[in-house]
Amino acid sequence: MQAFAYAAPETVQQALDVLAEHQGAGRRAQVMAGGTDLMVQMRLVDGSPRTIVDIKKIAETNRLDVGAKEVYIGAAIAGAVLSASKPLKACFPGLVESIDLIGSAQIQGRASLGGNLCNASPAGDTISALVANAGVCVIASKGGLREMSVESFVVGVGKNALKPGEFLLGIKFQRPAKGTSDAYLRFIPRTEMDIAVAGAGVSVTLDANGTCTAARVAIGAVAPTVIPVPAAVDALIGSKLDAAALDKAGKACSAAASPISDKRGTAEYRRTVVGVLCRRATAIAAERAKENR
Amino acid sequence: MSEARDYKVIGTRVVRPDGVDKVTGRANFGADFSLPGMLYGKVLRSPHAHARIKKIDTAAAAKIEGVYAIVTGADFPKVGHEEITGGEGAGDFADLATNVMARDKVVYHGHAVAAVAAQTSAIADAALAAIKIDYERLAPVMDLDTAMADNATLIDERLFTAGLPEKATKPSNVAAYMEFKRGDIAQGFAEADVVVEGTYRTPTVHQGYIEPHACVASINQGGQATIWCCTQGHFDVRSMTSKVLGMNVADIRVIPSEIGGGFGGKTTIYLEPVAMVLSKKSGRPVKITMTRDEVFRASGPASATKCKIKIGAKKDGTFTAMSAWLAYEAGGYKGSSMAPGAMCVFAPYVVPHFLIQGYDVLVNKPKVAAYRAPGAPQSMYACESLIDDLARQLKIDPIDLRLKNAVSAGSQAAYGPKYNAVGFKECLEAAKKHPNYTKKLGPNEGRGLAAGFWFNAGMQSSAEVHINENGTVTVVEGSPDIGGSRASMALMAAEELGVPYERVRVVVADTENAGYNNVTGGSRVTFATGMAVIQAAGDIITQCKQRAAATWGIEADLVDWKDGQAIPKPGVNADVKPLTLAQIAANSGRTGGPLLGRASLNARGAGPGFSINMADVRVDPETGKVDVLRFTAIQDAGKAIHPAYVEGQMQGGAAQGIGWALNEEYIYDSNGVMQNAGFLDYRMPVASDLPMIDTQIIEVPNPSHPYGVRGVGEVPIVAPLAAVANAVRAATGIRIPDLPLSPPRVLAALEAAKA
Amino acid sequence: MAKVFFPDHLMQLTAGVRELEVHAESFRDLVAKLEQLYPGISKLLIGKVAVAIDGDIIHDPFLDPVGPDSEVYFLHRIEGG
Amino acid sequence: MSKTRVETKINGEQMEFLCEPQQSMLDVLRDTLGLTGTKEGCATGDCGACSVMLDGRLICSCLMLAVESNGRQLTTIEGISRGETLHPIQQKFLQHAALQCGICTPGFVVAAKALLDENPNPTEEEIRYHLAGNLCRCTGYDKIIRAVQDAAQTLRGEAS
Repeated sequence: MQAFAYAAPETVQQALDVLAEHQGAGRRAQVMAGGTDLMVQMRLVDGSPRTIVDIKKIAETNRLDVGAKEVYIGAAIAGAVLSASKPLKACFPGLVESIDLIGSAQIQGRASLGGNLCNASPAGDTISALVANAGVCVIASKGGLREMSVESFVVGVGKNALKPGEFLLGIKFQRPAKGTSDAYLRFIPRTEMDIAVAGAGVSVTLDANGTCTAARVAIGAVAPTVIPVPAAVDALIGSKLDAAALDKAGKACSAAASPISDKRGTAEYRRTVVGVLCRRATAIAAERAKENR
Repeated sequence: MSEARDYKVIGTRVVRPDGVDKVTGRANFGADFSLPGMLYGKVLRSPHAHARIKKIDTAAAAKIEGVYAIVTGADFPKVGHEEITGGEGAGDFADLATNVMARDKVVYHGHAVAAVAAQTSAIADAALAAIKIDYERLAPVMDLDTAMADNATLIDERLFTAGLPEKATKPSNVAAYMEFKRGDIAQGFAEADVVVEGTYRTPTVHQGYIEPHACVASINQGGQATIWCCTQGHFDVRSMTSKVLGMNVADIRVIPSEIGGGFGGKTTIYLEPVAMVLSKKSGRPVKITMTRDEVFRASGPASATKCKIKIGAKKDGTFTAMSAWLAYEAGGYKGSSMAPGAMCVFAPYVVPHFLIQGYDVLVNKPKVAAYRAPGAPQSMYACESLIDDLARQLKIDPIDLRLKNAVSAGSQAAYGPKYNAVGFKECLEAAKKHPNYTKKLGPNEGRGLAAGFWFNAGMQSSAEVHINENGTVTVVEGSPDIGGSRASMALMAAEELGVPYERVRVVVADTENAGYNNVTGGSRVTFATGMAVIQAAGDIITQCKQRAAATWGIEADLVDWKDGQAIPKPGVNADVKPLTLAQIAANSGRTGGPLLGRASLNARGAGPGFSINMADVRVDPETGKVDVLRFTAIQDAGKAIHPAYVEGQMQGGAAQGIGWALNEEYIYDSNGVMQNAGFLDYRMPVASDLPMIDTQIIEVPNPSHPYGVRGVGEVPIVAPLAAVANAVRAATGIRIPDLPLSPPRVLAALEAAKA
Repeated sequence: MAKVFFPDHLMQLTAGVRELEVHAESFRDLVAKLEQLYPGISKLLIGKVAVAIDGDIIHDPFLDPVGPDSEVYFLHRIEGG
Repeated sequence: MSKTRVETKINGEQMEFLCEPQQSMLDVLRDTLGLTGTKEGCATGDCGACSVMLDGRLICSCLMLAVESNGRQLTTIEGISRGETLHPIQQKFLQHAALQCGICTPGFVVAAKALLDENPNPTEEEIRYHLAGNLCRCTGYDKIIRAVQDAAQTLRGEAS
């Protein structure tokens, strides 16, 4: 019987080696960053033995780089560190909000962007914001690094596109163009500590006249995965993001949603509220985009 | 009640004597205790809501290295039917025994079916996983309507409804019926100008104490046992455990730890007999702690209810008649708090004609336990909501409508006796004058108001007051301190004896070191145990007067006690200097031995407590989310011994009531499996959900207590439910009768109203 | 004579009588008198119910004094949380 | 199961313990090291009773593996006061009656310290959101918030 073990590799190669060794031996290895989801899953859902591969000691998973062209966020950086980064907040205020919304100050001390993404919950707050900002996953693989978009990375409820032996190193983005900004809103019954009942991430680009020239909209907790909503984007592009356009985008989100009813809300409720969130988030993103011109 | 007196320390905001240990982590709570050689116990719980146990196979588990004992229902003695006479809804010892460990049947998801003791908790987990149980699943009965239906699946085939006018002829899930009436209900409604009615539902909710149940039990080969546990009543743990295990009470010592919240939920037993049997079988001490998931699934929540209320009133607001039909879920065994719910529902009002009908109903949920003013929040939520609607219909201010019908000294309570001095009108008048009652509201905002009531309890308490050789004071009592009661006891002892508060220390002693005390519950500790402390201090004063008289060579009745010293009465021609408590204590060996004061009592005359709460809310019309902007709690405490802890009770009760109103509920799937057995999805208010909670303590002294104390702990949870619901009604224009007012429910109501 | 009031659930034993006047010195005495009137009722009173004597609720009454003008109400026992 | 040896500094004291790889920091603090001031309310990161600081950052010790503490520094409730003196947060909790049963208090004290270390002058709203991960069922939070405000004032050197 396999026992629990713990490994804390310090390089990407060491981590890949540990994963490969387990794969070869038919033993289970699981990557951990902040552990705030994993520890709960091990306690409540599946407590079976495995080797925990802690990737927090690897430099590449801890690197935060807000460059002139590109932004890179290491997969294992704790939320509290990201929220404290002014340059990151200036680029992606909505994305940072989506991270900051996850759990308490205590959770923020550990929970990572990479973990939230790999966990692939339909309600994962950062995922909508990542999709809205066209995040690209940087994956460490035996053959080197490979990249894929966040929307193709999340493939189902709790399922990501990592192949055995791979792990997520970080996420990169194009630095937003002038006149671009983002926002993320979620709905929860309390003010804190809940899982999103619905969420909406929006990024918009405004030209000098205030016309929307580009947009991305993604919604969460209303389908098995976070989904982009092209119809909402169509409603926004070319408009001045007036009430009518926002309303249309909101309705598109409601129409795109295919939610379930569960302990956190009814399907009907989620469908309605995701439209409201899209509308409100777009308005916030638009305000920010104006300031960013 | 003595003349109004000038208190020296009563009413001051002193630091509690046990405070430092609690802010530094030194205080030992239930799970903090360990013994050498101790094993870890774990309980296997039913995955089904309703099933017959066909077979339990523990063979594989027993083979695991490090497993020392496995127990099932077969290891527990059969316990005969006997009513638990503690208070409302306490039930039956036979049910208590099978609730602790199921025998032939499981009646809720989470019901204990087996337990193991092992060297480590990981081994115990592995052993639980290796126990195989065959269940025959039965249809789960998950709500009142299903349970009360004619052809309902029966949870207990031998249960016949008690209390019916005519003896029940066939078994039923309705365990008991109760009726309270006065006057002629038909005539009362006929006299009314306006009749309003409504049906209201409240969900199953949990007390939500942060400390899970925990205990260590150790029994020796001679059958003598010690239990360390977190409980509201260690004497009750002793008596219940002795009944469930058929043990001699004197062979069980229960040592209470500090207790991390209870609110009524720790007035019964779950783990203690299980740990005891495991300890007996293994020959080792055994510790069991519940996980949070177990606390939700397997300890006693508060009843879900369905309440129908009808009120008749004159145009001027005078109530002519009221009726209430109240059904309370008891869980898998009989014994909900329906009776107090029925007794409280109209308690604040003068009602010439009324009829109250109550039903105690079995469902496949955990057996309910007391939760702060047990039964009152549910029925009074219904009544106070309907009164709000009536006020709106009559166009009368909701405070004026209540004032018009409010009880005062001499009014006959709906539950029977005439009230002595009570402070309900004083609360209403204070509310009317309160600046928060007239603060301006914005769009989508509304203000709601409601009344609360609880009897408060007396019951048995005892206390000892020991005077140490330097005149300092040790109070020994047996009421677990759940919210600062050591401070209140020390204040009362200091006040009586006339010594500084800092010279008094209070010990909550175990069952072998303190006299008997009923539970810490019913808001009785400051009232009843406090009364015992006051009397024990009085005993000391009597003795000190005798010692002083002997020292001075005069008669004892010529000695007074003032400001902590014995003095000769005015006019007594004694050429003596006053003797302080310290001096008398220092010389006690020469005057008759150590100074030890004692008192035992069955406290009578607990003072009924009333409250008025006001809530201001904002409702997001697009999401249905309700934010509480302002909350005001006004309550008659009789006399606040430690005002900060009285305010704390009011604020804490408000927060629990707000949670009950807005988001808290047990959510089950169609199989009766609880879906939200954790703090993540059982949504109790967090710090950012609440505003500051404004308090105003009213002091209408209870004539039956030396200081006028009423008891304050229960009342605060009663009014918030309707106060919040009435505020939502004011903000939206819509009455949503079912709690919780969660965003999906509110939004659905808003949309339905639009359509 | 003390006035005694029965709650609904005891009126089956009192043949529908809701209130009556009894001369009694104490609760024990009162119950003894009631037992003479309504055989069997004491089993349901001693150790089973609470009582309010002149508005003071007593959880487990027995020796408690009853005055000549006292009002006595039998109640369900209430403990609380 | 083989145990791992871990060296860590807890409340300034170098410590060494053996643990199983899957054991949480909370379990080791309480069961192995006897530091029972850190409480377990849920073991899922939802109540904050197990709050500790790891290298100065607030975390839930129930959501951290004990092996991760190797070479790190932990501060638990036992390390908040030094010697004879209570920390001002602890003093203010007592003065304001900011605890009733006291089970959540260690977590609140640690969380409040983490807040005031970073933000000496938080608004009421900032305090409420920072402490949202600490559940208290007794107080309704009112007196806790006031105690933290008052402690902040004291720590800033202002008279309260």
